Amino acid sequence: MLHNVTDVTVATLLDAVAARFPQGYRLITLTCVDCVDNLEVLYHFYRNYELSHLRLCVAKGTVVPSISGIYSCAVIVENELKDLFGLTFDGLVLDYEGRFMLAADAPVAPMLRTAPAQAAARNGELKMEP
Amino acid sequence: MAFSIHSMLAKSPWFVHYNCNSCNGCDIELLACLTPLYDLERFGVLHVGNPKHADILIVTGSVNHRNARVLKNIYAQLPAPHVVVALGVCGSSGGVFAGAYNILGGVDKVIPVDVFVPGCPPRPEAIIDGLVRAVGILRDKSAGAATVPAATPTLTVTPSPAPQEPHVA
Amino acid sequence: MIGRLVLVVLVVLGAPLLGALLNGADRILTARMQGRIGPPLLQPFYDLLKLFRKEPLVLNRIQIGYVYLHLAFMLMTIVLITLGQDMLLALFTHAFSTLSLVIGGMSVRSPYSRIGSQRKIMQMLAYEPVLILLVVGIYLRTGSFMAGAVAHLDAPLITSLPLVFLAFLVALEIKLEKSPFDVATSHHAHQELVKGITIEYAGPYLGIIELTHFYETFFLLALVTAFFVTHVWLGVLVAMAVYGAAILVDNVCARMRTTWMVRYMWTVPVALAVCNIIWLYLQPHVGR
Amino acid sequence: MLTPANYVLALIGVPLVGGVLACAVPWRGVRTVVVCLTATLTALVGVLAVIAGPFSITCGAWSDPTALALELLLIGVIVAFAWEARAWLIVLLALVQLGLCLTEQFSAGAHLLATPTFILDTLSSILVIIVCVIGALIVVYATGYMREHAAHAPRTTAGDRRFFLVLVGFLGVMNGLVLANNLRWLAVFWESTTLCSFLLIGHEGTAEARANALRALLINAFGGVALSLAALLAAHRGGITSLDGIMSAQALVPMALLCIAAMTKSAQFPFQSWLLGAMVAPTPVSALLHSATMVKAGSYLILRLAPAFAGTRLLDVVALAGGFTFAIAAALAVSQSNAKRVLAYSTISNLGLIVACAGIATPLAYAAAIMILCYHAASKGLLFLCVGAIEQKIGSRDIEDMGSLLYTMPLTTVITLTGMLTMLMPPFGMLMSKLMAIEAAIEAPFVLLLVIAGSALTVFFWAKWIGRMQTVSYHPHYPRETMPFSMSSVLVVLCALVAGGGVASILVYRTLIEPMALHTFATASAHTIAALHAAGNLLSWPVFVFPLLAALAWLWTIARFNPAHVRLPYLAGENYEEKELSYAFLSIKDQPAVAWTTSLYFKHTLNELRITPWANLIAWLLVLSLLGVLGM
Amino acid sequence: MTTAATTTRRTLIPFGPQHPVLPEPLHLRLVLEDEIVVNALPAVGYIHRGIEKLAELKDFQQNVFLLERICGICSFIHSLAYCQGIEELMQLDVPPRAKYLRVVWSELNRLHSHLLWLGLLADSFGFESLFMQVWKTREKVLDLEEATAGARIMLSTCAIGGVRRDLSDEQIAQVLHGLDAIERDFESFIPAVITDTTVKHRLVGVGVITQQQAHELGAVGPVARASGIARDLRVTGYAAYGELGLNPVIETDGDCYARTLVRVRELHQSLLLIRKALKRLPATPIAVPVKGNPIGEVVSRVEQPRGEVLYYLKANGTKTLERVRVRTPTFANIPALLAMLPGNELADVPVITLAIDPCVSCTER
Amino acid sequence: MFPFVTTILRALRRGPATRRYPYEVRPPMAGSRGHLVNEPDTCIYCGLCVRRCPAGALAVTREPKSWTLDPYRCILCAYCVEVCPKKCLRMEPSHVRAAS
Ligand code: NFV
Ligand code: SF4
Ligand code: SF4
Ligand code: SF4
Repeated sequence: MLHNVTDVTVATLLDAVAARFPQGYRLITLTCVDCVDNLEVLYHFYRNYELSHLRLCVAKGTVVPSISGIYSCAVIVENELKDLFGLTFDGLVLDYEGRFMLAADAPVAPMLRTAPAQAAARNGELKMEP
Repeated sequence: MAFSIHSMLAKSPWFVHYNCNSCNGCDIELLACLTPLYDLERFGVLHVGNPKHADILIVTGSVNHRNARVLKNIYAQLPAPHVVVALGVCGSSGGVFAGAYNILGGVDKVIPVDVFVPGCPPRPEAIIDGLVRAVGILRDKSAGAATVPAATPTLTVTPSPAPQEPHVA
Repeated sequence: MIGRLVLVVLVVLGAPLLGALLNGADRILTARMQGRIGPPLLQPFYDLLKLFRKEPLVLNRIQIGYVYLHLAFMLMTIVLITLGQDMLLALFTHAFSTLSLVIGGMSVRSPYSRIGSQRKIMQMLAYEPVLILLVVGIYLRTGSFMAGAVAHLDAPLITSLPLVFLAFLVALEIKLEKSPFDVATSHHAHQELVKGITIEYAGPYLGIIELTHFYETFFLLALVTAFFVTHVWLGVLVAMAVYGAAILVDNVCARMRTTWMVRYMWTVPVALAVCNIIWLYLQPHVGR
Repeated sequence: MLTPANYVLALIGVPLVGGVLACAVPWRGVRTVVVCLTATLTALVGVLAVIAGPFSITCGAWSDPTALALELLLIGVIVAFAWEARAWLIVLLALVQLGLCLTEQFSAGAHLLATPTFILDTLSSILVIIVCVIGALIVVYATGYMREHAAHAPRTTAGDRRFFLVLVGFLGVMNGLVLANNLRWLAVFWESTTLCSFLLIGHEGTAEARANALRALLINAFGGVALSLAALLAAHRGGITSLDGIMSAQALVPMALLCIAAMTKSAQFPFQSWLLGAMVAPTPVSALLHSATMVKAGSYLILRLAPAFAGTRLLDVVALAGGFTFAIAAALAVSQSNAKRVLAYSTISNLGLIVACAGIATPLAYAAAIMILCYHAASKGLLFLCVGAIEQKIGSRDIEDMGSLLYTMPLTTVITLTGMLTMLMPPFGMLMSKLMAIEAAIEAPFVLLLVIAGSALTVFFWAKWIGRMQTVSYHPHYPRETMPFSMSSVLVVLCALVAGGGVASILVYRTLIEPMALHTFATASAHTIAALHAAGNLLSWPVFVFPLLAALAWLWTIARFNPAHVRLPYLAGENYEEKELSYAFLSIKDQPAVAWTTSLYFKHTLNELRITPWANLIAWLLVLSLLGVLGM
Repeated sequence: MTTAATTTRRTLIPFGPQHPVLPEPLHLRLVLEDEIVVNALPAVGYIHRGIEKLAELKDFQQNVFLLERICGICSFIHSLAYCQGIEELMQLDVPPRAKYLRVVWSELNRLHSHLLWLGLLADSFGFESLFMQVWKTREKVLDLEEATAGARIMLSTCAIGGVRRDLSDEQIAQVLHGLDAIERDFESFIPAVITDTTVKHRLVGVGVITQQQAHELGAVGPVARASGIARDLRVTGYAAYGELGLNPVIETDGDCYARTLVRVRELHQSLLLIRKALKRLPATPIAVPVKGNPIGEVVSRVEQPRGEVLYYLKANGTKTLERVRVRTPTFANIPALLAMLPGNELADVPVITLAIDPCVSCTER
Repeated sequence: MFPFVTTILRALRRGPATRRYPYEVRPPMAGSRGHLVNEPDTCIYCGLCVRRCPAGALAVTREPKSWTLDPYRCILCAYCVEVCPKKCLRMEPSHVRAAS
């Protein structure tokens, strides 16, 4: 189970992250989970054999501040989330403009639950052929 | 076929490898074929870096939206006569990934394929078998023979006495 | 006159055969050193014939001319040497043969081709002094720039040019595109430049480049033999040994960087050759 | 039929008069006609004179005072220019020179040795031909070039009329320089070329142009002082007043000074900087003065004198200095991407090789030097003209901008390529002469090493440039190139000359240079003579069937070329096909980016600014050791 | 004298996606100046399949087979990470023998992955015969894998609740015997890697990142360890590592040579671990039955050959999971790679790239 | 300086390590997953394997009774073998040959 989870908001996110940087936390990654009504972004940190997480819950379409200014390595995962979840980050150090993981003709924000395949799977009629 | 110029193609098949959506399983088995234990160079096979020097294009993995265009580009740069080999079930049909949002399907969705090699990943022996087939097709193509696109036969089993189809070795 | 003509024809026809066999042997030996079986001995022939069967893909028309020149100047070099003509001229035609390939590789904007070409010039920059010093050394020994004069020596060149010989061996490693100097193009595909300078040549044009390489292999080993001219068979043996050693070095070295190559060549082998030449100058019977 | 004296007069006078005429007419069209006519006439006179030669003429008593007066006048003009520019150092040098001239005039007393005032022998014939034929061609080219140039020239420019006065007049002056045997006349023409160069470099009148012109003037004034000092000392030593006097008297000290003067004019290290600065001048000037003719004056002088001093320590140093210049200038040329600077360094480098060969002073070296002198003048002149044409078209002289030119200016590009190939491809003259230079340098081991290093580096920068020039994309469409007829015709003629003459190099050697060297070095040792003869055997014509066959095969291939075989380049699979962006690949964000490969320049290792001071230091040491003869 | 106008134009070339030194498609947009890298930007997505989404479509048992195909090199450890996560959610108690077997296979996996990498590295600097030698030895590892796991590429071996295969005593003996042979083989190439002049020339001082940089850029695995960060998840003691005990291998120079040394020393470490694990193999069942469906969220992390892999799993009590998130070590090392490249020569680009042991199919999933 | 020389020379001495496939076929290892076979007479065509197959490589029809495998889709995971109630599926060690 997940321990050490702190809830943050769009307003407090940057402060919380900025506080961790000098404490020697390493950013492992960001995880985005589609909770149907909103998106949940988890920031996984690590220090001295101890995980800690920030949980940011936002409505779909919210602009999330980018932490790439603090943890520069966040830039690639933020770009990925932008592609896969259609999440918009404000202040990305290097912005691939939604063309990081996905090509122009690939489905848009395919990881969102609204994707038809997901609905099909829920209803138990999973088809293997595209 | 004694000594003919067409058999030279069979004796010196150079291949270029492109990894489409492979999980690396197929790629490393292909690379393993070049190493001492399997040594493809015995058959004159060389691994070349660019399609312009190649006779055989070996594709591992299935095709996605982004690498489809790369695959087409590489294919367009192959000098004739050439043969395309799709390695692994990913290249044949998408394998376990079929149905994922970024998978268009097997290699034949984008370019014509001459040989499909099944397996996940195919063993080096299977790859060698595949190349032997490819070489034969190369010779035929050089001689101007018409070739048909490769098929991926299925195996059906019914209660005896119906016999098994002989596609599986 | 007729005799010379026959000789020329023999060399022009025979050199690529020998060169190809040498290349085949190289590939087998390399394979064995790596614990593999390797291709058949005739593999280079198969490769060559195959290449001539392939579609001649190019990027433009200009580059075609330069492969022809590449071969032509190589042939010219070999004929010049066969006829016992001026060695310096042969050296320059030889250099121009390489240069043709370079210019051909540069005539396309294709990045790997261009970078490969530039590295090839760097290679020339690296080995050319050694080759010129070699000719100078021979001159100091024979008193003539004519290759034919070597044949009339009473003692083999190696006795007076041992260090130049060593320097030449290093240059040979570059010319044969072997590690640690295979920076411009490589017989192994896994290079950062893919195939470098030859990348935009396909089919028959690549075949001509290969063919020229066969000539070149022959030519270089013939030069090695020339060091032992009074004992030709010894020379041939040494040439084979040198070739084997080159392959061995190829197999025990990583590829080095271009800049290192130039720095190295302009120091160690050039110094060796210069020492030898100075020594020759100090000999009473040579120089001025 | 014309007498020798008339020939000399015509050689000097025709261009001068033509120049004045060109200056006098206010209409551009008429001026063009005048200039072209003068050029034709000059070329004609030059050829006729050479056919009529060899000869020498001795002028009457009027000669010396006239020369002195002219020299004083020239010094006055120089002082005036320098004064105006507040270049006190130049004023000082000019005054020193003035002093030297007057001292010579009033101290040496009667000039006893009667020697010819002007000589047209084989060596000067060659230079006369270069000046009159190549010079004339360049002048004709200039008419077209300057029309275009005037449109873009800055407002400070001195105007066409002065330009053509100086440019056309220069031909006469240069003829005078190569014909003069009398030291005073030599000095007159020498100073005149300095002045011409100064005026032409400063043509555009920009701050940079003026500064560079002054630098040229300064360095050449220094050379002028050396020349005058040489004349003074020669006069003191038994009343020598002429070049052949110096030669027959083996006067080492004047010789050393003349060598220094020659090094300034030929822009040898450490005097090279003015020639690089001179590249601000309009390109025909660079072609004429700064590569084909004027800068050759220095090496010509050494070449003329050297045979008499063969084997002296002095010449050993000269050879070393030349070899050093050859190598270091070639190295610096590698680091340049500005086409004119590459050409400038290459010119310096080749002049260095001539000087080195002159210094080695064996028959073969002498022959090699003359070969280089001829072939370099032609090829380099052509290349400058090409660069000029290219620059006018694309507005850049950067080599890296010259890719894909085959698209826009096929004719010029082909000619440029031919010009560059003649610089380094067998069987063209440059390569053959470089080869002879190496064979000759065997006699001087240190020079040999420098020559070897220099040759390797030379190949580097030419190949780089050739490669860039002929880079073409794979959708060729060749438009017709528009260029003034005067320019294109000159390019074609000169190109034909260069290529034809280049291929015939061994013929030229056999019929012209070898006898000449033999004649000059009548007393040379047997083995050096043998080397000379051996070089004539360099080419066995039949072996050239191979390149010829290659060329034919190429034509054949192109004739039956199938456009379907043209494919996209290898761009790691990410080609982005669009006609205008032929080398584009899809990169990050799926956006096209154009693949671009800049050539290697080693801006860090071969940094011009870092290397030049050290090179200058070494070169100064060599120059100082030249002066060591003073102590002898 | 006018000063030479410096050309500001630079070389811009594509490196990949189809490139023979990169067995996998990765595109680098390289800006060079005289063959020195000024700037490098990556483009990925050539191998992105959408496995995270697909894992939400298949059931949690099938996912084992899907997720181990994220990568054919580190396949076993992928399934291990996933299985451990599900086991935590379902509170399954994995039998000790399974835990030990997991260590054995993990380390075999690491062995073959490191050898594979070493060969590719040798290839990247043109040392073909070294590549051949290393891969020849690697075949012995693959034989062991096939003999124990049923395929040369270890798939279908780990299961939720345990492992799918057991080792008989003969197999154990065979593995131990095989390990000896492998260790003997190391003698034939490891000295070359460590002491050869030309190899050192190509590796020492190339692609340096400091400890501080490595930490800030979030580097993991041998890349972090070569910069002096003791970051090895095996010391957290998952599977049977807690009982076997190990110290992370550390080097401090932070260059390609240090990364090589780390992996080379880990080869020996893996041998040691396998031997220890096989000796102590407890006699228990190899799996527990799985009943019901997982529920809850969990983060599961294990040490891959290339470093820490993180699985975030969210289950809702049905057969299908709500979210499967995989953060692979190469993904974490890419920022470090981009920091290493500038300032090095073009010839070093493949070497540096391979020195982080990139696995693009892991990165992109 | 060049420690690899010994390795190279040893390789030369020992001769090639190559397995000369296809001329000499190494017997596949026992327990290796080469390809899937079904005992048609034991199979009850229940379709359990089809539902569990992660790659969707199987199809079963009850009327007429048939079991179809797409070898170009099967990832050889043997999960079907594990779940089959009749144990009529098994993995054979030899590999499937290429089709063209
Ligand atoms: N080790 C590893 Fe993986 C994982 N997870 C990763 O980058 O190899 Ni394909
Ligand atoms: S077929 Fe299997 S091994 Fe090959 S790429 Fe696909 S998943 Fe990987
Ligand atoms: S699960 Fe077994 S019995 Fe049922 S259909 Fe499949 S193979 Fe036949
Ligand atoms: S082995 Fe796996 S993939 Fe193949 S049929 Fe059985 S369950 Fe499906």
